[in-house]
Amino acid sequence: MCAITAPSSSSTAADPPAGAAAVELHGITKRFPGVVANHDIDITVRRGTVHALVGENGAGKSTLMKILYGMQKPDEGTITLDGTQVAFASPADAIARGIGMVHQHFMLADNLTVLENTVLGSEKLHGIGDGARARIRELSEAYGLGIRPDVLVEDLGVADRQRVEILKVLYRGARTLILDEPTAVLVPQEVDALFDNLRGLKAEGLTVLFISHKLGEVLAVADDITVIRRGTTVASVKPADVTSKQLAELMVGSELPTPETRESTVTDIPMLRVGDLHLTAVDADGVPREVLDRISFTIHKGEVLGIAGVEGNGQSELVEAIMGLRDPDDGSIVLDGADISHAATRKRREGGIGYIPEDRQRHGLLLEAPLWENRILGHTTERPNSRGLLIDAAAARKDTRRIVEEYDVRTPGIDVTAASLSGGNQQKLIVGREMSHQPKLLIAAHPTRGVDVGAQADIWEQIREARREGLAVLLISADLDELIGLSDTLRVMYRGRLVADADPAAITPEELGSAMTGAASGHLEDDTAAPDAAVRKPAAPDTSGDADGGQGGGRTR
Amino acid sequence: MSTVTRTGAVAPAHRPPADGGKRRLGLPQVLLLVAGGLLLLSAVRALTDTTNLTASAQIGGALALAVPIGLAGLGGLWAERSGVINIGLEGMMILGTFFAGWIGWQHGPWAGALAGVIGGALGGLVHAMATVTFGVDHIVSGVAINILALGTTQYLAKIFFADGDALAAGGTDKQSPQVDDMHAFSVPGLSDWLGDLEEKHWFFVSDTAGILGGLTNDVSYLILVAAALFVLTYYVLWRSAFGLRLRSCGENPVAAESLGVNVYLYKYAALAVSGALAGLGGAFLVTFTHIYLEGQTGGRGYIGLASMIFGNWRPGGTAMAAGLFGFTDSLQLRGGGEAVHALFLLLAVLLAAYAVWKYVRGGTRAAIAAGVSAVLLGALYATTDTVPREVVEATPYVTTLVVLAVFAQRLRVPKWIGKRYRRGEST
Amino acid sequence: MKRLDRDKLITAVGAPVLAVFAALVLTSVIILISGKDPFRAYQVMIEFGTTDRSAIYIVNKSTMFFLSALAVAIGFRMNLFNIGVDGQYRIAAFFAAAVGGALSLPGIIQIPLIILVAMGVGAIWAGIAGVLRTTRGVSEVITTIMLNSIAGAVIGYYLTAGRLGEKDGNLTHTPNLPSSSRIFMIETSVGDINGFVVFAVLAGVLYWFVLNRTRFGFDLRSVGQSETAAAASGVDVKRMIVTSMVLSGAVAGLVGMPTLLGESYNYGTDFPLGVGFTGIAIALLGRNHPVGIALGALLWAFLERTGTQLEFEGYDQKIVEVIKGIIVLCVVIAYEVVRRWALRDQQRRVGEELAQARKTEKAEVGA
Amino acid sequence: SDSGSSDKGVGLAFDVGGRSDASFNESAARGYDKAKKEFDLGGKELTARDGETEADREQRLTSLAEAGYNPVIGVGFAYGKSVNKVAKDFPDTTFAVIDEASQAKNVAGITFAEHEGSYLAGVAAALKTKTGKVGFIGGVHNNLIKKFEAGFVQGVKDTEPDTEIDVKYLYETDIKGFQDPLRAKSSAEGMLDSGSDIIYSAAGLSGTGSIEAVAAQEGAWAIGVDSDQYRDKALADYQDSIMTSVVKNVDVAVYDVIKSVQDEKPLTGDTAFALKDDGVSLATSGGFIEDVQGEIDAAKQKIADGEIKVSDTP
Ligand SMILES: Nc1ncnc2c1ncn2[C@@H]1O[C@H](COP(=O)(O)OP(=O)(O)OP(=O)(O)O)[C@@H](O)[C@H]1O
Ligand SMILES: Nc1ncnc2c1ncn2[C@@H]1O[C@H](COP(=O)(O)OP(=O)(O)OP(=O)(O)O)[C@@H](O)[C@H]1O
Ligand SMILES: [Mg+2]
Ligand SMILES: [Mg+2]
Repeated sequence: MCAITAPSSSSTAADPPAGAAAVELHGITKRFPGVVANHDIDITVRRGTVHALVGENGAGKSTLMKILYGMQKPDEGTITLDGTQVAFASPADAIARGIGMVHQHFMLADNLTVLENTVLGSEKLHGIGDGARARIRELSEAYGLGIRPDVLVEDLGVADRQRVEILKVLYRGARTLILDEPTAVLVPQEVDALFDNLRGLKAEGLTVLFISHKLGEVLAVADDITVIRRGTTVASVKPADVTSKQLAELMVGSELPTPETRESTVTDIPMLRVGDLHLTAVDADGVPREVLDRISFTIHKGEVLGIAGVEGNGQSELVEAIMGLRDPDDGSIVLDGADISHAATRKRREGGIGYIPEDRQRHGLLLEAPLWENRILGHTTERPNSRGLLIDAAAARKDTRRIVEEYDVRTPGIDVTAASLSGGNQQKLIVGREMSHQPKLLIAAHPTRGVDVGAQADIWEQIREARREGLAVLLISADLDELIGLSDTLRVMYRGRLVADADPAAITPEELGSAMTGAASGHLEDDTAAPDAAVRKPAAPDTSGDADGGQGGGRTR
Repeated sequence: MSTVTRTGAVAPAHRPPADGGKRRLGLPQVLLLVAGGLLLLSAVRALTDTTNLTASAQIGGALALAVPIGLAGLGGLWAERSGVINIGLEGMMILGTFFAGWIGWQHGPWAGALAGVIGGALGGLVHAMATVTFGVDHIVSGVAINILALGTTQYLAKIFFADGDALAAGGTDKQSPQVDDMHAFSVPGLSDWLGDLEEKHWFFVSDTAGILGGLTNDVSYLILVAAALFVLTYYVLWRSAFGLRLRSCGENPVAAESLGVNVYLYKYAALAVSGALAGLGGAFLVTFTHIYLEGQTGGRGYIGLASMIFGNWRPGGTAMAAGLFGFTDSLQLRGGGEAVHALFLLLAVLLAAYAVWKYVRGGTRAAIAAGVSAVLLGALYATTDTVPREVVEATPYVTTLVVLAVFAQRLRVPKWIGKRYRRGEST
Repeated sequence: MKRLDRDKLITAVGAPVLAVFAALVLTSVIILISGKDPFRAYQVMIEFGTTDRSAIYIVNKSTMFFLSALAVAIGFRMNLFNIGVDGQYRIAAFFAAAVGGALSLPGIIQIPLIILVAMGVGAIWAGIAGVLRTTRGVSEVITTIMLNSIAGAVIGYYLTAGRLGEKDGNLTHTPNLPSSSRIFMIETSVGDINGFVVFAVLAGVLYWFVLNRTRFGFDLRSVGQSETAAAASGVDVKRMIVTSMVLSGAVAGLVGMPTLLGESYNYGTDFPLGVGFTGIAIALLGRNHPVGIALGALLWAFLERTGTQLEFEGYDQKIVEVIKGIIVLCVVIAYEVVRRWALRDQQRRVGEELAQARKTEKAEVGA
Repeated sequence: SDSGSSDKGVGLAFDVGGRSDASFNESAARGYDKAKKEFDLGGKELTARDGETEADREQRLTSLAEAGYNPVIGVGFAYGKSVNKVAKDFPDTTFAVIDEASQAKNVAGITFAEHEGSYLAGVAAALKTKTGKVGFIGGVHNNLIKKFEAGFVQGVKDTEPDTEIDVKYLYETDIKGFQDPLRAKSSAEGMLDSGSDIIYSAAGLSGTGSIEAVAAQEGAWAIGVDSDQYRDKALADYQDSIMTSVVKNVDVAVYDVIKSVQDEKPLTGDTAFALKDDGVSLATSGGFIEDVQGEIDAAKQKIADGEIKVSDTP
């Protein structure tokens, strides 16, 4: 996909003095309230290389990169670029020095167009009108990004947004690129395309700093790897010298876990039956669209059903329909024999549904409330949180301490706000909370997204253990390894429909990824001997040239 | 924090091919709409025999009543586009009236208007200091500014207006001495010709002439300035780099910051302009009635805020909403019960049209709601002759409620509005 | 735990102290500019404001302010900006007075009936805004502004001789309540305290208890903090919005009761106006906490009481209006400043602790 | 300190408008100033705030009485209830309330026959109109302003039954109707455009707006209210358009109350200042109504004789 070609206007910046490293960070320390995010960091990045940073959640990677990008000021330490020491007052200074950053979270204004998002802050370069539009088209073509400048960002899917982020950096003529977890939401084909892009950039002499939790990727693309643990650099290695297992051990000091399901625990007692579920939504223009189209499946006790799909194909809506956050137009949802198709969310939760939402900050937590109140959230009516109509604060606090202990939530106490925890620790708290009520059915949307390997292993283990005891799980994940490793059954969702199913024991992430683009349907077999018309295309669809067809499918075009 | 919050758009594949994002109306459509509206208005005028509906003086009066509201609304727009809620518009407007009266009676209306602008801007800067620098909740700060502005001006009025020269010139602790007239403006030639046409009471033609006449005859210069400011706002906010940056602060300041935009600076600028516009609204009240009077703003800052929301955070919409307020207000002040009664028919027809349009597009529930409202209004029109005085007074407010209840869901709020933003604090 | 308590204490005590100090400085400057002695002014205020009779005035007056701020605060806790308490309490008091004036039942029935009518009417008036917000997505800020004006028109319509009002000299008011429906007075040697203060205290306790100790209160606060998270947790957000608007309106309905049942015994054209807007300022001062609101209400009443005396002593009573504005602004800024200062302090201490721990760990890693 | 002596002087409690409201407060202040000078008295003035309750007004009156001021005068009908209440606690002090009747022993309830004054304005308007159409603008639709309306309408109709009268109020209940000149101006312009050429505004400070609108149209006349607005400095620019004003001689009343206390024959009970007592009058400044003065005087006489009964409700 998107094979890289040299950009038409390359190497504009003057060549740096030979020998000097592109970036040198020395003795960087940064404190936040209640946490030291960075402490005595030393990193040297050679020009024209891809340099990876790895580390647990909350290790301080993003903070460090924001310091380099001028968004945070270090409390101590120096930054040296091409041999000259610099001090950035704001990102504007960093941008002027040729640094560009793609953030872990999208930094896009939804209600502005791609063009507006791109030129923002650098209007001097090509104005905000046709000049800019032309330049964006040029860049888009040169890098095969397939970007339409006048679309609202709101209307874009995740991969397109990711490309807009990269475009923003290129538009500013950056020579040093910081990519903070750029692959977290991409399907394998998209990741490959991105890596091709990176290699191309590197060939032009650009320097790339790259953060990822997916160690396989890191080993595949990086020239150097720096490991950060608890805010400080603990090792610098070459990819050739380490395996991902060793790398993980450096990060956490424990063994590399894998999300493999051992013995099957699937029973034949149905726990959740979804039949002919149909949902239409009215979009901003008042036009109704089908977001769920005749969805049917059954999850049995002890079964993990994984749903694969490119984001935006209806998975979120499916979850919301099962949780009662959206009212289906048609079809039935039966939980453990009880019809809950139109029941209130609270009824469903009391009936035994546990929910790990995909956006934990928006749907899973009260960021400004203390941890113990977050422990009550979603289970207000259940013990130990309440007795009768009253909240039982003492019991809830006690149980919060237990969760913090059992699920290894790293926090100074249960009275700090949820916002002060790192993302991984927030996630552990949510998992602990949901598992504390012995759910019959767990809906887990991206349960380990952005979570470090150590915590990942814990979460997987929790799910597996509960499954052994008869828990049914609906798993939605963009991490195909996780999906294949945890699921007993796999279904592929595409444009609001379940288009294919697969046996996790017999499918590779690549095959699954290609099915997610709508390229295959029916039952997916690892073997070429497909039983019927369910044709599986050999690889990703045509990837060259035509930006339209090759963008991981399923996207807005 | 390390949460990945990349939620994609919902099933983007199903979206119709969007070009330039949202559907925008082109010039021909706008002209068509305007013509349709005029036709309707003329029809109602002819049917109900309420000449007032389209009389040029009625339009002129509406304009004068709309301008202060519109300017406050435009001020609200600047603030809210930069992400700051400005409930303090009323207070800034009060500052505008006070400064305009204070300078105006001594140095003439133009100096007074300028002073009003400065006074309002000062209020805006206080709001900026509280919300941007100190991170105080926007509504809290706005309410505080309203209280502070009222108290301070009342206090200062005694010192500035009830003493010395001012006292001798007719000032009191409640009002300033007279401010000189700012003269008005008429398009030469045009107004006479339009006036003649209007006299003829020809269907549509005279109505159009009346409306145009109201817009071109004997118009205060400040009204022209206000109109220019609406256009200017559109160009600055939507067509310049400055505006892009300012709007980005209201949509996603973290993104703006990550691209080197000095978010604090733009918010300060936006609030200074916001206050300045509200202050000009206040100054308009003073120049138009030639006097500063305590309590003169009479809640117009709040109505301005409402018209901005009503106008969907856009200058054109805000102008239309303020115009609607001015029109209904003028109608009831000048025409009284009978004129408002005629308005019922207009509203009923509009709602019926909306119901049909909605029904055709498949929005059955909205169609029924609008349809029922239309029938009720129509029945009300048919069964009564006039509207009780108390109801007349409530007309602008009820109209706003009805219109908002029908259209509110299509409004588009700046995303980051009202949220606290601290440099380097958000991830 | 200990540290958190300390921080809480600093914000609870430090901020008001800082705010009052800053407000005093600013006010002094303003009084000085007008050529008067600020310290004498404060002396007058304190001396006069602390007399027995002032105390009674302040308690009576703050009852109304307290209830109004409580009504506003319910909305604030939900992230709803009920700017319409003003209209709600007026229309509620009006219809309650009309009903009360038309009946003459024993007080034990009639007083609760009047109060219930007031709460009901307030609830309906606020409920309109809630329903429009949930079903049509109209911002409650606008609807409540509009409803304030509409309430004025509705009252104007009915409060005329021949409809629900009767003419009395230059006033028009509803028929007087029968003497059975006058609220009890707490008699003291220097004057009567309006018995409704008991209800106000009860309302405050109930507010605190419901919000902090009940499941319903938890749900309500969770919607205030994050609508999306609350919805996912099983709260019916729309219903909660309507419910809390209704509750807010019901409390707003109480605002006019001390006046109606204990002072005017009718709703006339001289019924106090604008108390709803004062409530907004006081809710902000009290940071939505009942104790804070009570203190804010007392402070406000104190200022009103002493303003007249200041005028008596030759000061401009408008200075009190300036003080009010300055206090609100100073309080909100001071809370923010102190909160941040406490945060930095905590950051410094935790930072030191963690750095210590880090050093030992790093030594181990290096080994 | 309940002293009946008047060493301290006069206590004057204004309504919200305050001393210089160009209306009845100002008029009261004139009488007060005059009496103070004449009898060489001290005095204390206090002013009401917006949004007051009974308790505030009681406090104000109590403060004055307690400090020994005598008489204590509440200006404006808002003081009606509170004066009666506070007067009970100070039986040796004389109280007065302007614009409200009172039967209490030590209270003078002073009312004015605004409707009678307005009747004369109606007579003048009916005689002077060229278009046969006149207007009335009230600030707030309350009982007091309705008195003005009633008298004016009756005066017009009794004089020229065919004259059309356009009656408008700026607000129904909201007292901001007395301080919104923009709306008064709009309303007046509407009346002028629909053919009225004389507009009588009883709208407090909003009246500025309507007078201004009238001044902008040649041949149109404004009728002022409360004080002789022809002499109002703030309205100096529009002097030539102010045909006359219905003057309410609050100053006379206030002066009379103070004098009565000085004479130790304090006024009490209902004290009506009618047309025949010169409690209300029609101003003649500018001389614009000289030509119809005869008819006006005749009407005045008829009212005095009881031949004409002016209604005080529309
Ligand atoms: N603005 C901030 N205020 C307070 N604490 C912060 C802030 N930003 C980050 N932190 C804290 O600093 C620590 C490091 O966070 P950072 O985001 O750098 O981690 P990370 O290595 O990027 O983790 P992840 O892999 O989860 O993205 C965490 O404990 C985090 O909670
Ligand atoms: N008397 C007061 N004056 C001003 N602010 C106060 C007062 N008492 C408490 N507060 C503030 O109100 C906020 C809430 O107080 P606190 O945490 O003690 O109450 P709570 O029991 O947790 O109730 P809530 O959850 O409603 O806040 C705190 O920020 C506190 O500083
Ligand atoms: Mg990170
Ligand atoms: Mg609390």
